[in-house]
Amino acid sequence: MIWVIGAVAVWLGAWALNVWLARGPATRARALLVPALFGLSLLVLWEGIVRGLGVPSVILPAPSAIFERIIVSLPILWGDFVQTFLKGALSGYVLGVAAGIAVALIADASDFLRRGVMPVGNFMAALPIIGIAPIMVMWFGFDWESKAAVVVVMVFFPILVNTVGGLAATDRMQRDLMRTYAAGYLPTLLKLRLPAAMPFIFNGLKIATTLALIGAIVAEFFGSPVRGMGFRISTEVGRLALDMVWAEIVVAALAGSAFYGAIALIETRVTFWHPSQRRG
Amino acid sequence: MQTPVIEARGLDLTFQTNDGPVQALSNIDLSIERGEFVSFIGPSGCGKTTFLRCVAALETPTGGSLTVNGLSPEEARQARSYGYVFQAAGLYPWRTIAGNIRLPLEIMGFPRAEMAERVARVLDLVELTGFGQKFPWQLSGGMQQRASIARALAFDADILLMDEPFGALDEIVRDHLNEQLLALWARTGKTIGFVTHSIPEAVYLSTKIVVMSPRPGRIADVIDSPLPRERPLDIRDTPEFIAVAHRVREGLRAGLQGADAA
Amino acid sequence: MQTPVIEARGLDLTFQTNDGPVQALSNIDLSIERGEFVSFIGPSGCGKTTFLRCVAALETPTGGSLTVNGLSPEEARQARSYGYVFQAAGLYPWRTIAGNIRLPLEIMGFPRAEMAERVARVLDLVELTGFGQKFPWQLSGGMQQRASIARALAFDADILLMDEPFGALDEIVRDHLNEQLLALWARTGKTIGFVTHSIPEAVYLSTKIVVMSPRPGRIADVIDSPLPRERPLDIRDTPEFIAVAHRVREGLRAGLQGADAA
Amino acid sequence: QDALTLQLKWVTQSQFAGYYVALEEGFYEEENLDVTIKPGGPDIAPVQVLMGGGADVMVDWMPSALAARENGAPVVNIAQPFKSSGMMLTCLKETGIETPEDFPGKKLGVWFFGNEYPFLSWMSQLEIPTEGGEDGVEVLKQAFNVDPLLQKQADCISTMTYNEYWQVLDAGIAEEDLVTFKYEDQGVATLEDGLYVLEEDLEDPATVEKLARFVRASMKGWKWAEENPDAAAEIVLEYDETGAQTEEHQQWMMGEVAKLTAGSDGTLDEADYQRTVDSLMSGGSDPVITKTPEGAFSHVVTDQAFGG
Amino acid sequence: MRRSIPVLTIVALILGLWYLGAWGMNRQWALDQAARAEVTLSEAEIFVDTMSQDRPKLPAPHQVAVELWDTVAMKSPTSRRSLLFHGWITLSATLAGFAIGAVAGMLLAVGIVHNRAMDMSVMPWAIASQTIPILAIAPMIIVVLNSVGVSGLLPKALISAYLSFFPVVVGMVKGLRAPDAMQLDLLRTYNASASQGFWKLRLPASLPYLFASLKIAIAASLVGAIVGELPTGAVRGLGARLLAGSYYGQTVQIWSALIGAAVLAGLMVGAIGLMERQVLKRMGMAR
Ligand SMILES: Nc1ncnc2c1ncn2[C@@H]1O[C@H](COP(=O)(O)OP(=O)(O)OP(=O)(O)O)[C@@H](O)[C@H]1O
Ligand SMILES: Nc1ncnc2c1ncn2[C@@H]1O[C@H](COP(=O)(O)OP(=O)(O)OP(=O)(O)O)[C@@H](O)[C@H]1O
Ligand SMILES: Cc1ncc(C[n+]2csc(CCO)c2C)c(N)n1
Ligand SMILES: [Mg+2]
Ligand SMILES: [Mg+2]
Repeated sequence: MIWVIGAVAVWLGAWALNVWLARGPATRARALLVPALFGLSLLVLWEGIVRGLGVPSVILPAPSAIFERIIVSLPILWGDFVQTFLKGALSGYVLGVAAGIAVALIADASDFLRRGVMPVGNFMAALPIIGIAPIMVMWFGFDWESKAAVVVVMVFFPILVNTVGGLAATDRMQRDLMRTYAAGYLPTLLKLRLPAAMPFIFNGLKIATTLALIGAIVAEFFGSPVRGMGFRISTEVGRLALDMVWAEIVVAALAGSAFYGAIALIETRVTFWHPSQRRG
Repeated sequence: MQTPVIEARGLDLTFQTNDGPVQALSNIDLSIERGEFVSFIGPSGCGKTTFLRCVAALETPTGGSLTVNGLSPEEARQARSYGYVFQAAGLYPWRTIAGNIRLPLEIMGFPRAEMAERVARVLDLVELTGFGQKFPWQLSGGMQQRASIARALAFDADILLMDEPFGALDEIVRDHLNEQLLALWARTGKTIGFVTHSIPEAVYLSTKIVVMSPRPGRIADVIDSPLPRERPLDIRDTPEFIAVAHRVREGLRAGLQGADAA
Repeated sequence: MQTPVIEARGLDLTFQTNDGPVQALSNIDLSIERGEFVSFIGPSGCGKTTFLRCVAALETPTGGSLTVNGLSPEEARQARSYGYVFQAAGLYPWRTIAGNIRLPLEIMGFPRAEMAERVARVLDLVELTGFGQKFPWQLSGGMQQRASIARALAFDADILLMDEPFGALDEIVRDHLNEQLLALWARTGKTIGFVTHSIPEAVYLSTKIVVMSPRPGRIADVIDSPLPRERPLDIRDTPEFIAVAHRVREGLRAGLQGADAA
Repeated sequence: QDALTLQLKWVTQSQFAGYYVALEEGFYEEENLDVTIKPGGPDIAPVQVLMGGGADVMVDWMPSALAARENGAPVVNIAQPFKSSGMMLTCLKETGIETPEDFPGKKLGVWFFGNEYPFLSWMSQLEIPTEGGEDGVEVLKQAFNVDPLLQKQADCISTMTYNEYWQVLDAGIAEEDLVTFKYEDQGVATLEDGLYVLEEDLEDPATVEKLARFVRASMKGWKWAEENPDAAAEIVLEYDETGAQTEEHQQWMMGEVAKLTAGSDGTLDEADYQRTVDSLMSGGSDPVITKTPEGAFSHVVTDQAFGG
Repeated sequence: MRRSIPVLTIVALILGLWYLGAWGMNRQWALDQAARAEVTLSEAEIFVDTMSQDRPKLPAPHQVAVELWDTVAMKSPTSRRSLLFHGWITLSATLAGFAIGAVAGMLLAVGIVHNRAMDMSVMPWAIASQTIPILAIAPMIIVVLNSVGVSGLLPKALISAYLSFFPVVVGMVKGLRAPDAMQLDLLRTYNASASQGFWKLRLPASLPYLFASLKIAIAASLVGAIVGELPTGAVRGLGARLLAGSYYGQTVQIWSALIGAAVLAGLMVGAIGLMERQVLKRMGMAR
């Protein structure tokens, strides 16, 4: 019990510290320190609860055990990361984003196509990964290509919806200006509608980063070579090596956050003019 | 005799809104010849903007006929006959001031070197030299308005449609821009449609003044200016000038009373 | 003697932009007493808007001191001392005109019946009766501007800050609103800060005229008006009026030359 | 009535007919038990459910149960309804595989999730590396079905005599076009479906007594199923909530499963146990379990159940 | 009628491609089987075979249609063999999860926009939470929830909420920050409280973003509900159908469940779109 109480106390203390820190000037150091502190306090809470309540490690291992596992399994983790993230998720992400934007542009180009494509796009949204993953494995084989295909299907819809929404997000005067120039479809697209759509598109891109990773990992549950983060997770759950499972989850969380962060960084560069970026 | 550049016959426009139709223009007859400088003046909400938008094919009339250069407004738009200055600046926030002015040049495919040269020239014309690299939200209201004027002047359209371009400007800059605009007009022979609320400005600039009256927008008076084309600033103290100004003011009054009576 | 409502001492404001700092205000000294009507006039970009924003605590000065009612601008803002009319109308597109005017009343918790009554009254004041149920984009530019004035008048703030409220209006509506504003001012004893580009308007309305000069924004002249508080429209033809207007024009000229020399 | 929850290792199918029969025919009720059967699935680790308190008894394979035990989950075998193993490797004849010596260089589909242990220990006994390469085999993590074989993505796949093998045949591949390696025949068979509980449960005589009644009723169900395979399959079908199983398949499965349960009265044969442990420990450099398990099975329940 | 022509055209196009795909993908099996039986097939025979295999790599559309007809129209909706029955199970978990997820997402977004400490500390972790492969820990969640007595609809709904809250957070944060400086300044001059700023400015301004996100969220929520069905024993619902289809290589059954899920998603996304149009119209923002 003492563990639990202590951990909760540490967590509350860290939160108070964060509130205080967040009031100060927004420096880069603080922007890193605050979430780190929050995360660290969560870990303490977790460790405290696991120890305090004697949770069996086959249900939930303690952070310290997970950390140990990470240290001794670095080569395996790296190999899995390459297989799942670099090969499966990234390539699928790129293809899916390209497809989503392309279809959005097609849908946008004519009213006829928009009415036809959007309902079909909505359909695609819900092709549940559990349904498509086995099919993709059947079509594209056991290796990363089938995972990339699953990722393509998963990221397609968020990109489509946001791009279509964004392309419509210009105001009347902005469009009228283009009309007075008798600007054709392409110039209007490139110089008005795509820039105006960027805040929306980046919304989709950010949501898609996490979907891509989940998609690549989960798709491996449905057939894979004997490496990859999803393979490891499903196998080690079966072996009750929960520390290894969580080690992979940690890698996934780090990779996913870095991926998201990279996209968010590009976003601040590209949509610097949007009010949401202009004020801190 | 040459055909009019802009010719409206019995033009009508009714907007459908959530609480019933609004008649913005009613039975407008107007001819504008090539090279004329026409000012539109009238109370707020009388349909000046709407008429300009019809000419630029941004709004579709619900009745009557309208031709531009003998073509339909839509065809004229496709032929890039217009430069349009909107009532609000409407700069694209993701482009710098120079980038905003460059926009029509890029679309119309001007060569790169000429673009830079033109941007510099019009920035100078509206006294914004040095602000080319700023973003719109870093400029004062009047500066944004000037940037949008520069944008419309950057490419040489035959017809310039300007919706209260100088509304947000101080007297001195305004005098300066008035002179510049007159010089540009004299030099290029453009046809200019110009919305203003300032009677002196309308009289000083125009060869023809269209006085409008509200609800529904009608033409109350069309005044052909007797002033010479050459107009120094101090022409504003001549009796001819004052007489025209007086007639405009009378037209506005009459229009208002007519509307109230109706 | 009572303390000034607004008091600036050595006020400085520098914006940091992507291509270097821009000094918008430099060493501004100004006192405004309770019940004064102060106009700010000066060339585009000279810092009028910026000064008003500092008073309303929308911008933080980088130097000097500024007090409002003896408090910091921030404290005065929290006491809801201001009604502010922005240079652009800035209506919320998802609210009708009446809804936009009701906004401050909702926020300040007026009773429902009073809200409706006030909305009707100010709509009438700016001659927009009947447009309450329209959305902003269904109104002309001038009508939007009037709606935003109505919004600022709907609640009775001690201090009214108005940034070119009548820029987009025709002479007649403008004269009408000028009279209305003076009547309101006389009746309520509000303190009013008013940005305009029209010299006659500034002279007609103000007890004090602040002439500003650009780059960096400085005060070129402060003119206390000798005109009586009671001002019929034809006061504009009196020699006193013309003399003040002349002095303002001179101040503007001098400020511009000073800036060009610098 | 005493409540008791049974966690299955896999979805509702004739593989678990005995339990469903006992439930449907009232054998549990006769023993004054109120039994809930929870179907499993590809993501359900029965041990986890047991540890989390979601079930009282689980059906699991011995290799994964022993591995779990070594990982700190104190599970104990209390009964062993399955006498022999139904696992095998099925290859297409056209791949040219005839004996295990032909495996190197081939792609083999294997079930993971704790079911890979028998395969791994077989390969290590054959001294064939499983990391691919010239003289190793390339292992694929096989999902649920037999598609990899039909689509020729793998040369051999894992099958159960009672389930996947039937699917291969049902898909239209004749028995002569296949080569099969039964784990039993290769001498690497490990014990399959057994009943397991947590160690601490056996310390309480009342619980042991309850478990004894449960095992007794379950075995009665199994024997009933062996004798009435078609009726048993019908019962299973009735309990299948997905509505996806077919009568034909379940009847066939029941027939095959009956061959595996034949010869077991529920009591664990210690020789079989020893064979399983030896096989798992003989894994060369990477054995499945490293220490001889202690107390991994107990006869107290079956002794009490069958009056031993 | 006029509105359905484009949809029908696109659907016809897809069906055409689908048939083509079925023919291409199922060929190999037809040839293999012929070779095993030592017969040779004409192209026409091959074509017929590819359209009617029992376990096709890609079932032909009419096979799926027949299966759908059998399981939707020909079975009573209360039967376990009815797709409607399973669809309903999934739908209820989806809606419950979507409600939880959307509300949680909005609350989180509000917290993030209004509280700097929340913004700085929670947002990175909300992102990280989405990189955890839910299917991997779903069984553990279910086990843990089960052990504290939570079972039935709720565990599935929680998993579906977990997947759906994130798009809502991202979109809503963006939308709540979309008002421009002047709109915010106006409220400052009124000294509006944070909650007034939220209700009167930020919320209305965020609605276009919110609706785009809700569409994604409800789709994600359906995926979540289906994922959640697996570790609950996968006995009922579209997920169970999918999985059961997978176990036994019943591609036709997989595809009909897939189509069922897609139709469900299409309907739900469409419903949100309808709501969006209504709301934006009342706000004068519809075009
Ligand atoms: N947010 C900002 N960032 C950078 N510079 C700014 C910003 N706002 C204003 N400025 C600069 O400050 C100076 C003064 O601007 P301000 O808006 O106060 O002028 P103004 O007197 O109101 O002009 P106008 O009559 O045209 O509205 C200008 O040079 C402008 O470019
Ligand atoms: N999109 C629209 N929908 C409905 N009504 C509109 C729309 N645009 C303008 N109106 C109405 O048409 C009338 C004329 O508007 P217009 O903008 O042409 O006036 P204006 O003469 O330009 O006025 P101002 O000088 O104030 O800009 C007004 O009553 C306005 O409410
Ligand atoms: C992902 C996956 N993991 C394991 C098995 C193995 N398995 C567990 S119980 C059982 C008997 C049912 O046929 C089998 C084969 C599988 N099939 N799929
Ligand atoms: Mg107008
Ligand atoms: Mg200004």
